[in-house]
Amino acid sequence: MTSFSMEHGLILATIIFMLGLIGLLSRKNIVFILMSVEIMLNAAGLAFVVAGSRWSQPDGQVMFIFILAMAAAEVSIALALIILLHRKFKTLDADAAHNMRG
Amino acid sequence: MLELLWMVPALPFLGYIILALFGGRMTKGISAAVGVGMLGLSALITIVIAISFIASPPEGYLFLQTLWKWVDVAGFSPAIALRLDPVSLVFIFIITFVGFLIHLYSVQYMEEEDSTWYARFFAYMNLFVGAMLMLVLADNLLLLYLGWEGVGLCSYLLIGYWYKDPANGAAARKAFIVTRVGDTAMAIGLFILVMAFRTLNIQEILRHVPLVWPVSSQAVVITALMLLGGAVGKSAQLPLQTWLPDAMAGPTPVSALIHAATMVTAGVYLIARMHVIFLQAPEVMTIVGIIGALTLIIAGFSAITQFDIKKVLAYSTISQIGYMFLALGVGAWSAAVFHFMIHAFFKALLFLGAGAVIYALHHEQNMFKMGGVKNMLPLTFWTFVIGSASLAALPLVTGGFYSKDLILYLAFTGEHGSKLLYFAGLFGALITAVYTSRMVFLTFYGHEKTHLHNRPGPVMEVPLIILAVLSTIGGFIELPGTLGHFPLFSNFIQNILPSPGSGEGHEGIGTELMLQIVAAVVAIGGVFIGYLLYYKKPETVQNFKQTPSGQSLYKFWLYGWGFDWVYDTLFVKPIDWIAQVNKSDVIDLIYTAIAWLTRGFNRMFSFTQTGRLRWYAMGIAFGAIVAITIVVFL
Amino acid sequence: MILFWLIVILMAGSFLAWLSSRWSSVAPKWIALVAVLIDFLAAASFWIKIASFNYPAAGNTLIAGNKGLWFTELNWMWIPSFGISFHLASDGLSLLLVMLTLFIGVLSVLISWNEIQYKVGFFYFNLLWILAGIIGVFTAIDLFLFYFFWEVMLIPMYFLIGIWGSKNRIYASFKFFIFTQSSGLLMFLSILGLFFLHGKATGVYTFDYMQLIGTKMAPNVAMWLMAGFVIAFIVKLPAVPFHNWLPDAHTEAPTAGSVILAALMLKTGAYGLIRFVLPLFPDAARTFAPAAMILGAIGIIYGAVLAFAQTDFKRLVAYTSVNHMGFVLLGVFALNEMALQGVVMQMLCHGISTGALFIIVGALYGRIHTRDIEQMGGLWDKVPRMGSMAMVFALASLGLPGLGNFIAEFLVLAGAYQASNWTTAISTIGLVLSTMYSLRIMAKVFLGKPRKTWTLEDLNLREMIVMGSLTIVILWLGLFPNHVLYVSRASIQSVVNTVNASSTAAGQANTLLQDLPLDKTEKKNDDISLKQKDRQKEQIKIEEQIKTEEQLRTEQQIKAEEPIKTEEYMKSEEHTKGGIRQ
Amino acid sequence: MTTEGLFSLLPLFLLSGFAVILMLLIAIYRDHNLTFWFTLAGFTASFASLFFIQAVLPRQIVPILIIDNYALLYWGMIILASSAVAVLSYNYLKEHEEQKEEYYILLMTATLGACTMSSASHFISFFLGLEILSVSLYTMISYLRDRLESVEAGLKYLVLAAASSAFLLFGMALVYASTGTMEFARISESLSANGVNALTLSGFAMMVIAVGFKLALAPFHMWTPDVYQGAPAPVTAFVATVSKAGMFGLWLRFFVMINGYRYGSLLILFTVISIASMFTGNFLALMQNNVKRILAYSSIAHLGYLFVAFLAGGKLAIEATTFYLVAYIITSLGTFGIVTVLSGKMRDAEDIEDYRGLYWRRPLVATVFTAMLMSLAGIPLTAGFIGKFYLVSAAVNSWLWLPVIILVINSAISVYYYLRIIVVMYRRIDEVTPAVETTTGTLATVGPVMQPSISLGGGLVLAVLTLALIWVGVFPGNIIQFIKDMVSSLSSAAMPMHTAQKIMLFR
Repeated sequence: MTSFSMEHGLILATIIFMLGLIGLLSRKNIVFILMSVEIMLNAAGLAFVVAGSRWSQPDGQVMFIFILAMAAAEVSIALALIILLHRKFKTLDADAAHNMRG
Repeated sequence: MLELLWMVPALPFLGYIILALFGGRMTKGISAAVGVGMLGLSALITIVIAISFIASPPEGYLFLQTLWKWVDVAGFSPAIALRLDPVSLVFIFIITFVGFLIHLYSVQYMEEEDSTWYARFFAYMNLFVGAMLMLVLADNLLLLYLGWEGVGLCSYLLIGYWYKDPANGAAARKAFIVTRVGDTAMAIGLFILVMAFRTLNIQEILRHVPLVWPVSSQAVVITALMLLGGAVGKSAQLPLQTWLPDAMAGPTPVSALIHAATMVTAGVYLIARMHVIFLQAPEVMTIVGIIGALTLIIAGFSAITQFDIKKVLAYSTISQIGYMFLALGVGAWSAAVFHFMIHAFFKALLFLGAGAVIYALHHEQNMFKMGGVKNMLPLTFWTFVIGSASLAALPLVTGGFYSKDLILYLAFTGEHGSKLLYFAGLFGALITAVYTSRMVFLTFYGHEKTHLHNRPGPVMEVPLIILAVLSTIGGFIELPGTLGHFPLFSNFIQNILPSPGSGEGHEGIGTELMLQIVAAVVAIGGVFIGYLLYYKKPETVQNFKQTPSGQSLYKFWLYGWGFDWVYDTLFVKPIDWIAQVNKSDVIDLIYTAIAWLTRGFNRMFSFTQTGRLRWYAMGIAFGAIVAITIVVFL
Repeated sequence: MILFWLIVILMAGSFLAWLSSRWSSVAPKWIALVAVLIDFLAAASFWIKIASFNYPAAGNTLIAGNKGLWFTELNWMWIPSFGISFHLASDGLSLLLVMLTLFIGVLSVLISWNEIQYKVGFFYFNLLWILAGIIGVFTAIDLFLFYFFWEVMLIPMYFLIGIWGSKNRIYASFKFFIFTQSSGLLMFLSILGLFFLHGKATGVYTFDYMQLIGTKMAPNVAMWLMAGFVIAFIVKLPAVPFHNWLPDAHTEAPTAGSVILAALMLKTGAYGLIRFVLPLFPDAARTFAPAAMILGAIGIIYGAVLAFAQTDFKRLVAYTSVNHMGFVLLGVFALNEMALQGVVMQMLCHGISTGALFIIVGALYGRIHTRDIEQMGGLWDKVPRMGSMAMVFALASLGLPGLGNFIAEFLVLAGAYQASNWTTAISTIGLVLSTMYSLRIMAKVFLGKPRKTWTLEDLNLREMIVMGSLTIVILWLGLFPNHVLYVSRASIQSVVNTVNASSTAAGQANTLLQDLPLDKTEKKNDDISLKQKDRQKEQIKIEEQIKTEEQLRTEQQIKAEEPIKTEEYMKSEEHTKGGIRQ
Repeated sequence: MTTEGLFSLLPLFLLSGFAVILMLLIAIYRDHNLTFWFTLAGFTASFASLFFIQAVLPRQIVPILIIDNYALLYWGMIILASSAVAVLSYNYLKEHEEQKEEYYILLMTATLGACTMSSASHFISFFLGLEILSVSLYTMISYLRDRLESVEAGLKYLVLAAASSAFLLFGMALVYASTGTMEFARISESLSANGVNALTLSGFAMMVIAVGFKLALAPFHMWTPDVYQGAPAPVTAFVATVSKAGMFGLWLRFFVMINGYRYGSLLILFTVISIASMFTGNFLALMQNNVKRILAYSSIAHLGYLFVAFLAGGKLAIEATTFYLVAYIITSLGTFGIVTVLSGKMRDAEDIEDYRGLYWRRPLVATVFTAMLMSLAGIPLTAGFIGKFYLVSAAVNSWLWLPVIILVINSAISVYYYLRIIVVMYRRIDEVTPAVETTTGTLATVGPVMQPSISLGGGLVLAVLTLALIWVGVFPGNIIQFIKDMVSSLSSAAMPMHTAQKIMLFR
């Protein structure tokens, strides 16, 4: 089994992070936007795991669990808000809600 | 008795204060009593002082009276202090005495005004006399400057006395502003003196100047030029003479008092006073002489063409002061002062006489609409003729002859004199005689064109008589060598002003006699020309006036050689134009631009606040890129 | 202590006036009047007691820790961690300006008597606050405290313009506020820079003026720090090209506001230049002086030309301030005693004369409800008293001798001429221009043909009292300027000495105060040197006389002052210990 | 962990404990009054405990939290501000929502999050504190479910905050990857020992994104006006004060502990951010007509000012920024408090026209608002003036003229929009009201503003804040000294900015 270096891991995490970011910027649907954010969070989690493995510490994985927990909390609230959004604006288009500007 | 000196200026000021504060509630009688009374008292005190001064002259012919310390800064400490010496004595005598006569005259002349206006008139007149007295009594130039500006102010107030007519206001403003131009130059002169001597005390300056400043050094020349600037402005000499003809907008007694007898001679006084500076700067002396000569000729020509009797007298005043300047230019200090005195008499007389005519003819000032006044107002006529004779310097019997002759003689023979100036003066004398006779013939002879409206009463006539007497006998206190050599006046003055160093010794009495004869011939000839052109054959002039060149020459002279036009184009209009263009202040545009720019930024930034979620996320992404770039690559 | 009470009485009066407006619309006026009058009388009696020619010895140099200059002083700790103290003191210069403030204060209460009908209580609240702030500015000698008061006086002024002003008041008040506020911030930066510079050099971190004097700094640093101060002060002054707030603010403010702006607020700029810029940055000030004098000359001429063009009466008068304040700038940077004394006179006289003109404008506006001079004309007929008053102050503003402004302008110009003759000569042209606009006022408003038939009453008794007292003061200043000049002399001399001391220290020959070297031949002449010696002897004699007189006086003063001083000193010590809780 | 260590966590225990109690209470008996008083009791107890634990400080709760005087000061600030928000919310909610009670739980947890942040000394506590705060805030912001804006604001905040958290986590991961530790103190050691590399720096930069987001610094500021406007007024006050205080307290500690002043590039980054924030905030506020948005923009600018002093480094910077934060919290609570007490049932008092002639109708409220705005503008007699003085002092002391000059320029610009509000308040009522321009057309029921009577509690809070404002403005000596003492635990560790970097930066 070829071991992979930390750099490779971080590059992978970065790529996933970028994917999430691009998704965030390019998707209109609010659900997809949320998913993109989740991807970014997971990319960060991956980076933690990689870093932890470099130092042979459990800290990275511990951190990943915290991230998961937090993401879950966030998503639950987000879904509630999305329902409200849908009720008020009759759409899931994130850009539809732009009453406040200027 | 000399201690009473302070009362001489104080009384007119007191009169002014009373009239200014309570004039509105006084009857005309009380106003007149205050106005005339204060001046009468002042004149009386002056006479008392004069007698005691002449009887027992103080040491060095100089009496000083310090009232209080005025300013005291950094070693510069002028006081409110009066200084009496022969020159100022002559001046205060003329000012109070002639002033008193003119006040008296005004009591009737101004009676048509209602009581507040009447009180205002006397208030201003009193204030004027007070200021003029301060001017001539000042022991330092700062106080002199106070009087100097004070008379300028009163002149402004009195020219614009009938303020409802904007033209009068314009004339008044012109007088003030044009003289202020000169005053500004004078102020610079004072700054130089302050810097150099830390004092403006006249005595000190006169003592120090020759010791500190060598002849013709840059400082003394500039100082002299600056003082000359002031003098030229106040005395209506070239090139600042334009205000005086317009100043005739004021009531006639004002013209008599201010624009003939007293204020306009302030320049003469100043130069005579500061003669040491001018002696250190012979170049400037020459300039003074040239200015005098040019002015007297230019003004003389203008006088010939005027149709308003007061304007004739105005130009004549300019011209006569030109003589005084000429005298100053050749160092004939006492002659200048002498001519000032005689001129004060006869010019006041002429103005008052003209005023009487104007008063009688219901404010008609155009000579071409007069005529035949001789029979209507015989007393006015005779006094006027006496005054005119003095102005034209008819030989032997008139004061004007003696004073003008003295100037011409000294111009010819004096060590600073020059033949050129002499001939200019002589030519001027000819013109003077011409316009004087023209004025007399047009006004008094011929047939009646306007009917008699009012008749001057005794309060107007008495001053005329007194002045007529004075302008005749005034000349006899200074008789030339050919006529008994009785230089009483010069001797008195020369206690304080140096003698011109005339060539009495080496030129001999023959020259003097010859010059006198020439002068006499010229004067009489001038009168004769006037008689021919304006009485005998007026059509000659009329015909000449019809020709195109005659027409333009006439206009040219009538409007005072176009000086007004030049100043208008060079100064007044550009300033006006700049002021109008810049009325709302170009610099404000800078700040408006800044405000506009800021608002622009606001709009630009507002544009980024789209309210769209993804755009905001884009902002964060952008920020991330920037941040990482900065951190990694810098 | 008196300085403290002056401020406290005004502040107390302001709150009382505000509160009393709940019950009565007349009470605020009387409360304000009484408060300002008490202050005025207190200050006047203080002047009579101390300054009746009992001034401290002349020739002091402002050296760190030198207390000899102050008539009265109080020093309480305020924010100890920054070395900030509540330090008020008054020398002759401050005293004069405080007197002016209170005099104008009394008048501005009087002139607002009927003009202000809207929210009277709040109006007088603001008015008294402004006065308190201005007195603070004139007496604070802790730089932080100075800045504090500098800002404090802004806000109420802003309200005064913004609430009781005329049509375009919002714009004007904004402009006023932003100009002065932003320039003030620059000064604040400079104060801080100075604070740290001094602190790092000496280890003593303090904002105290007396200690900051003489701080050593590199020339370019000094220049930058000075620039902060100078900008703040010449915006306030105002000098071209920072004058644009002035015409708007003056025009739109209510009469009392315009009067206070012109008569007092502008003076704070001039005061700042004399009090702070010159002693704190003597070398930089000397370097900057020629440029500043040119700015002054520009202001004189530019202001006059603009004033000449205006058709709004109030705006016209406003621009005359630009013209007059040009003289101040010119005089301050002439850096000699004569010019600076002239500046002091100019500050007082401009306060009086321009204030008076604004009062006339206000009175006229109250009667005919227009300020357009094209619609006026020939009003003298109907309101001779107002006309003659206007005449007096128009003449004052053109610098007629006999009125105070003449002395001021003459001294400024004569002094400035010694420093720079060409700049001064050009400035002198301003005299002609000021004549033009002053006479234009009279011609357009009071003289000439009436263009409309207005029905209006002449000045009433209250207004005549106001105008009469102003007239008396301007005449008094014109005829007895020494009463004022003696008071400010010691302060001005010490400023001049400070500036010059540093110049000699820098090894530069000071040619400013010597006799004019117009002629190089001068020195060769033997007679002259003899003569000069004579004069010098005379001078020395006079100086000796003065000195002995002064010694007598100071001795008397010391005797009189000693108990007070020790008492105050002890108090200040107590306060140092206990913060400023008392 | 010793008993003393546990004891020193008492305030946090109390906060979380009361949150649980509140939850239970609501389950048992739903009553607004009761909940409110319990909340207040919780805050009071927590605040009171601060005085007791002081004796056992400083204390490191291995290795996650550090509790020292500095943390105590921030806790105090946060808890006081939260109680003020609670009082303000009470009346506000009374008119609005049926389900009022849960709000207080969220307030409690959010406060807990902020407190945790300001005593964090480890990435874990950093992250957890931040998320406790954020998740609570999502709900609080969109608490008024019926309001369109509230939902919109909540959603925006949620998505953007989550994204910024992702950046933060990624950054932390990078730092962890290169240093091998997540403890602040050990990160510093590792950096000193091994030097810094691009990986670490980009990690820091990514963390800065999250910090900038929370503190509303440009260019991460765009959510601010929308959230401020959309959130209920008291929540806006909370977002403006507590969440920023917590984040700033954390970041200041982190930066000082890792000795970030060593790294010129980070300083350049903060200079850019600070300058951008000042300009963005002020320019945006300039012509704005919505008071809440004006205040939002103004807060962006103020944080920019704060970072000018932050840049200076050293003891003075810590004191100055902390002092400024105190002044800023007082002022912000005051301004939003006024908006809160003036708000009616339908909408908040946010349109500038609502304030027209306020002085003549409600002189006291207007005076207080004026004082608050003056403080924001940095005019003497107010805390804001002393605060700004302190900031500029710190910056000038480090000779940072460029940012300082920009600060001054911005102060001048900012005066304009503060004055605009003041002008409107003092408009004479006798004037004809000009045509009203509304910012948000859909809302506009603009007219003479609603004039609810001001509640006792709200009035009390405002009075206290005003007194504090003036007191700090006039007699700042004691407070300055107090802050000096309290932050000494951190400031003794602080190193002034490196001279070489200063030269690189600003010469």
